[in-house]
Amino acid sequence: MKYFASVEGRTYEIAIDHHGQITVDGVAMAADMQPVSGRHLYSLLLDNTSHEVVLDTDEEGRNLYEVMVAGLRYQVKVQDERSRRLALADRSLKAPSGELAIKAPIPGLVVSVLVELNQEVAEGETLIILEAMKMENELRAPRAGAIREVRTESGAQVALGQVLVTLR
Amino acid sequence: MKYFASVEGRTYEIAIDHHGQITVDGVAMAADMQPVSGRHLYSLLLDNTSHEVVLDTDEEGRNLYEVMVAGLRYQVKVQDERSRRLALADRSLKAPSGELAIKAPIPGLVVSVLVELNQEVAEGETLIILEAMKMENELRAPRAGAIREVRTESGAQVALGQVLVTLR
Amino acid sequence: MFKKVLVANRGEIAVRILRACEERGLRTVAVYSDADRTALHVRYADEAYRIGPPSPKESYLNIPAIIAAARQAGVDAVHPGYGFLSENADFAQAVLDAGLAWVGPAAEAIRAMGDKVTARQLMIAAGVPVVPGADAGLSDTEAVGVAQEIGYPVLIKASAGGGGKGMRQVNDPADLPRALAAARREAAGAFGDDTIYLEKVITGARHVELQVLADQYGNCIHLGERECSIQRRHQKLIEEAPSVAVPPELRAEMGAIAVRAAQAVGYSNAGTVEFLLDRSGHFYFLEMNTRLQVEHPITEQVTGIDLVKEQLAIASGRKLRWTQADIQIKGHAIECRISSEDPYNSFLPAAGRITSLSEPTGPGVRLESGICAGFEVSLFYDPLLAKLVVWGENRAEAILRMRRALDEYRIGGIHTTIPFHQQVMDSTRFQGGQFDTSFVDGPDGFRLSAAPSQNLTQVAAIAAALAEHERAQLAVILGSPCDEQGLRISPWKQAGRVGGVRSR
Amino acid sequence: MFKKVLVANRGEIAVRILRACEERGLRTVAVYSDADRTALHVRYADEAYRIGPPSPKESYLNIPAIIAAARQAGVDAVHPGYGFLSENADFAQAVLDAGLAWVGPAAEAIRAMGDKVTARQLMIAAGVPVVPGADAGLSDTEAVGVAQEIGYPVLIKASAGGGGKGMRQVNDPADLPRALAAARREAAGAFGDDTIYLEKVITGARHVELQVLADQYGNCIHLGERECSIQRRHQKLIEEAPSVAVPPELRAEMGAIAVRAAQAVGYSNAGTVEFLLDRSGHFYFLEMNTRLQVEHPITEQVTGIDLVKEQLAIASGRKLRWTQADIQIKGHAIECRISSEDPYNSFLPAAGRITSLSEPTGPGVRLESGICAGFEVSLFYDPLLAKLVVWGENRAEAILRMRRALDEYRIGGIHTTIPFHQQVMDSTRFQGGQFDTSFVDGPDGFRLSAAPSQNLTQVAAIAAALAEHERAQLAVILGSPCDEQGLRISPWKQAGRVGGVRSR
Repeated sequence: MKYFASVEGRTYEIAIDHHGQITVDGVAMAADMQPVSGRHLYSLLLDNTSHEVVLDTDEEGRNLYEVMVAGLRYQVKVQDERSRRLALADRSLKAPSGELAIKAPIPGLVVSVLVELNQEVAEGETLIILEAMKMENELRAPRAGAIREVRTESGAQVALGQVLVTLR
Repeated sequence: MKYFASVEGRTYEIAIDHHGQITVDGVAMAADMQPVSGRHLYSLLLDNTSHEVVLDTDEEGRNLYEVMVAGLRYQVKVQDERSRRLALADRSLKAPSGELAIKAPIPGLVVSVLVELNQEVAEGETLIILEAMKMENELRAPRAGAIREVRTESGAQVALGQVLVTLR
Repeated sequence: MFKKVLVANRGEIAVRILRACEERGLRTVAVYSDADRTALHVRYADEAYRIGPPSPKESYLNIPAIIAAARQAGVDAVHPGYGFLSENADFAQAVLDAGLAWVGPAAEAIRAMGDKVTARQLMIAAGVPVVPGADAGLSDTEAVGVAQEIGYPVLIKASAGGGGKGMRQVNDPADLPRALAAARREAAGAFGDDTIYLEKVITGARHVELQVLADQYGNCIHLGERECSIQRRHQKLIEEAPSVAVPPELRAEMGAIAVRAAQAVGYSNAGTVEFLLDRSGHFYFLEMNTRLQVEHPITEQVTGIDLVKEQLAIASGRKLRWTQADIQIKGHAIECRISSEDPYNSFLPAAGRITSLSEPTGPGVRLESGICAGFEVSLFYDPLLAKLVVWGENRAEAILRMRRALDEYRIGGIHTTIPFHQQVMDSTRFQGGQFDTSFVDGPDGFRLSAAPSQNLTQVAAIAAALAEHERAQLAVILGSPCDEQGLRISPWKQAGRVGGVRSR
Repeated sequence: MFKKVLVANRGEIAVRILRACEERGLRTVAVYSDADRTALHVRYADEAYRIGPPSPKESYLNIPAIIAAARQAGVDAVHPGYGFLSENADFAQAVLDAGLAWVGPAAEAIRAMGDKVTARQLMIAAGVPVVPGADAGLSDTEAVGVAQEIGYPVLIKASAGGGGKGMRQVNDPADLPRALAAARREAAGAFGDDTIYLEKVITGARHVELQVLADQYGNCIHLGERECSIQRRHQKLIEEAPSVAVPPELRAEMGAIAVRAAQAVGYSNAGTVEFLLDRSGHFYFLEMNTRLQVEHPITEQVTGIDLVKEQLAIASGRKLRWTQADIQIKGHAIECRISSEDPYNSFLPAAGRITSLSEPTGPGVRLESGICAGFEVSLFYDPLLAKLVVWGENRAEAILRMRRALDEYRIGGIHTTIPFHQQVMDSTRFQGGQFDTSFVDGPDGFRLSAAPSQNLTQVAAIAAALAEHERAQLAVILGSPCDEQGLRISPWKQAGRVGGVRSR
């Protein structure tokens, strides 16, 4: 079975058979992953190198894994051949929209909205000040763009994941 | 719902309603038991007194609980009214047999059998020497009696729970 | 000594205090909000009393509910921990009025040091050096004038402040109005008082604080310093004792001043006098914390003195068991604050359930934790989950040991600051001791590495692919799982069996 | 210093050694049997190599497999831990022959001390006092004569002995033949050598041992004593340092003799000289353990010296960093051996899966553990699961702290010796320091209380009734659960929800 695992902008092609042997981008390796306690902690031996791995999946099960190795955290998207073909085909049909939603990373109170409709913003510019845990947190633009929508206002209580502003 | 919980030779009559109120031998108490991590560790508040309890049930689910409180371990048998009536009725039908089986408490090798058929033994007398973990363990008579059966022999490998000798 | 003590707090510090009580043979009483029913401190205590819903105002800040629990439980003393009501003079007074002992200084000392403006004035009178700045609360207009006078950069501080809340550094006069407004908002929200004052920013300064212990009979000693310069937005992240910047003579000098500061307010019990230490060895009083400090364990590790037990002894009327000459500093200790914040995402607080937990142990490692597997971390409370403390023969051993202990620490299900601490321990600036309070926040400040090792991304990719493979295999074998439990657990068990073929 | 070290062991001691290597910046290699694929030491190491099936003979005692792993991994040193091959001179030689460093003494020193009869002879020659007894292996007939000569009670010992195996005390001449046979059987089984000898039983003696450290250049010091009198069938259960029975002058005297004993066999690295100390202050050499000892952490806690790091330094050719005058004993340390044995049932070894685990932490607590939640404890290996070690300012604080830490320790799913330790900490004889090696085994020996508090039986009854109630309720609600997972887990989750009604 062949999988494509994408992490930090790189995609690894990983073939797995049933006997602990895998190939990664064509290179053979012995792999043995065993659960340790409950469902999240694993011991992974790769050619005798020992790794402890904490694995979480997103609730919706969309083949998206959060993997913690050596204290570092990675988002890994895994596709098999079929789903990869589908995804590639899908992408080629749609024009890239380029729209980006700025969501509340934590529930809290909007202290102020520093941007308005159609305003041009630079990467890193502060868009919203959100108070949570009694501290003010600045939400910044992840890239340059223009404000397409402002969906909140000063004084609003917002929930985790709620869209506050969209960029185009 | 009423339960009879027997532990260390004492039986408590415990009535439980749905609102955290119980009575123990007629005395009312506030009881709140909450699981802490997974299925075995519980926090139990009884009238504001805090207990940490480790609960295990036997595999066969015969209402037998092993309860660890403050480092001490108790076997508790719980019956509801119906099963208690059945058990009492059952007991009144059978004559107490008085037979007692000495089982291997650990898998191991029988080094020697120190008793023979019909031999009278005193409480605490060594019956069998069982080697396990490279140490010799002496299995003693839990009460006085006569040897009814010898079901093993010197040099035998025995499994956990295997009956070695019975007393009458 | 007391017989029964109520701990008016939660989390790791409640557990820490309960342990000290337990080791002194005292009966212990916890209080809890509905969010904490199965928290460690509730399970740990001999008795536990519910004091309200999760919101702090209705529970851990709810003075009548806590006093009522203390009365019901029949305790003879209350320990407030840190945070919450620990520096609330009204609470201290309410405890005393209920006929109970207060494990802390007198209400007057709390009040005097609690108002930062009053404290500055008292310290100046006592001959304790303070940071140049305003000696009274300021209006916005006054603030502009004072800032001009002492010179930029300036620091806006809340008079009722603590924990970095309501603080803002201003480098440019143009930014002052907005910063004043933000600081006042935060101060009003956190303390119900928007009085602010200004201090000059001492560039390149370290945060060095002195632990003091004073009994009720005027005896007062210091237990050496803690270096707390690794901060982010005035919140401490890493502390160590002793400080590499404090030679023995300076320790004696700062210690003597710290004792003088404590005595100026008739202090008793444990307290901390915070200073800024500049590059030329001058130091300036910042504030005094009239309570146990989060980072108190590092002082315990290098002195061998259990501060909480000493607090209990002092509060029960015992005399100090030590003179200054008895205090010896041995080895080096470091503390990392492990909190539920995402260091990859501006340290935003994270909430969620702890799905798995492996805690570091072994030689020289001390963990002060408030969590366990299965615990739900909520946004109601401070994100501090645990404090990882190590002792080493010297600073180098302590750093290596901390690195080892951090590597062992696995908290699943929630984002934590562990990766931040790992990278700080690896940084040559930290290892060299070459840092000040701008280490994290400064323009050349420490940044979490965005370029992780290629090897590790490959490991992550393989782990995820193996997990996905087993999940897919299992779907084929089992059809649709029968319930949520089955769905979440079984595939991984299966993964184990299949993956295990090779070695069995 | 080395670059990469293989640890030829498992369990808590493998983890302990891996940690020391990690803190010295060395790459680490673990070996494992099939029973230990997910054990802590495998996960902890940088690399891990399978060496065979669960049976020790085929894995952890399998010299060729371990040497092969060392070669494949390219290590430059091997640390044997304790037990298994740690006192096997052939293994030490095989390591050296493979061109690797051996973290331990020379093979000759292991051989000399390994044969207890040879060791006695060497010690007598070096002027070290020994227990009266036979100075050579004995036939059964000779043994009868020697026993008569030295006088009953006598102790039968295996010449190749260790860990209490093959030892038998005989009080009555009539019991000698059977005891000889049993001891020979056990010795043959454990060591492949049934040579035995006899020693007089020193009544009322304490087991006191001295830790020594020696480099490869003839420098040798001692790090004070450990008191290990709390034993059962010659297996240590609880150790402490320092011993209440050893005043400073006696420590110096015993230390000097221990150093002499080590030097008599050209010892280098860490080692332990065991003595019996009688009531009048006379002491007698028992044996020397030519390896790291299980109970080494208590010495580390009171001296501040990391023995494993010193072992590595010595093995790599470094000189001792200390002279005898540098060694200071501070405070008091106690270790409880937590093993999978049932103290309510003759300490029979128990096997099974660890279903839940909460480990003690906090001030003064050090845990050396080889287990984690979900781990399967097998009967293949020593039942030692973990060592709980505490440090206190004095013995009283250490005992109170140990009691506190034991109370916090929850191991679910398997029987452990925790209840035994709790009751010993509560016993006035232990607290008073009034004990000798007969504390557990003697006719008036310590017995686990069979009369637990009525209050606790009631709590147990209530807990079980509540659990049964929720299980019954759930059966009504859900019908038959859908799979084994659901059956085992869901009822308890439900129990939580229902039981939680009151406080939510």
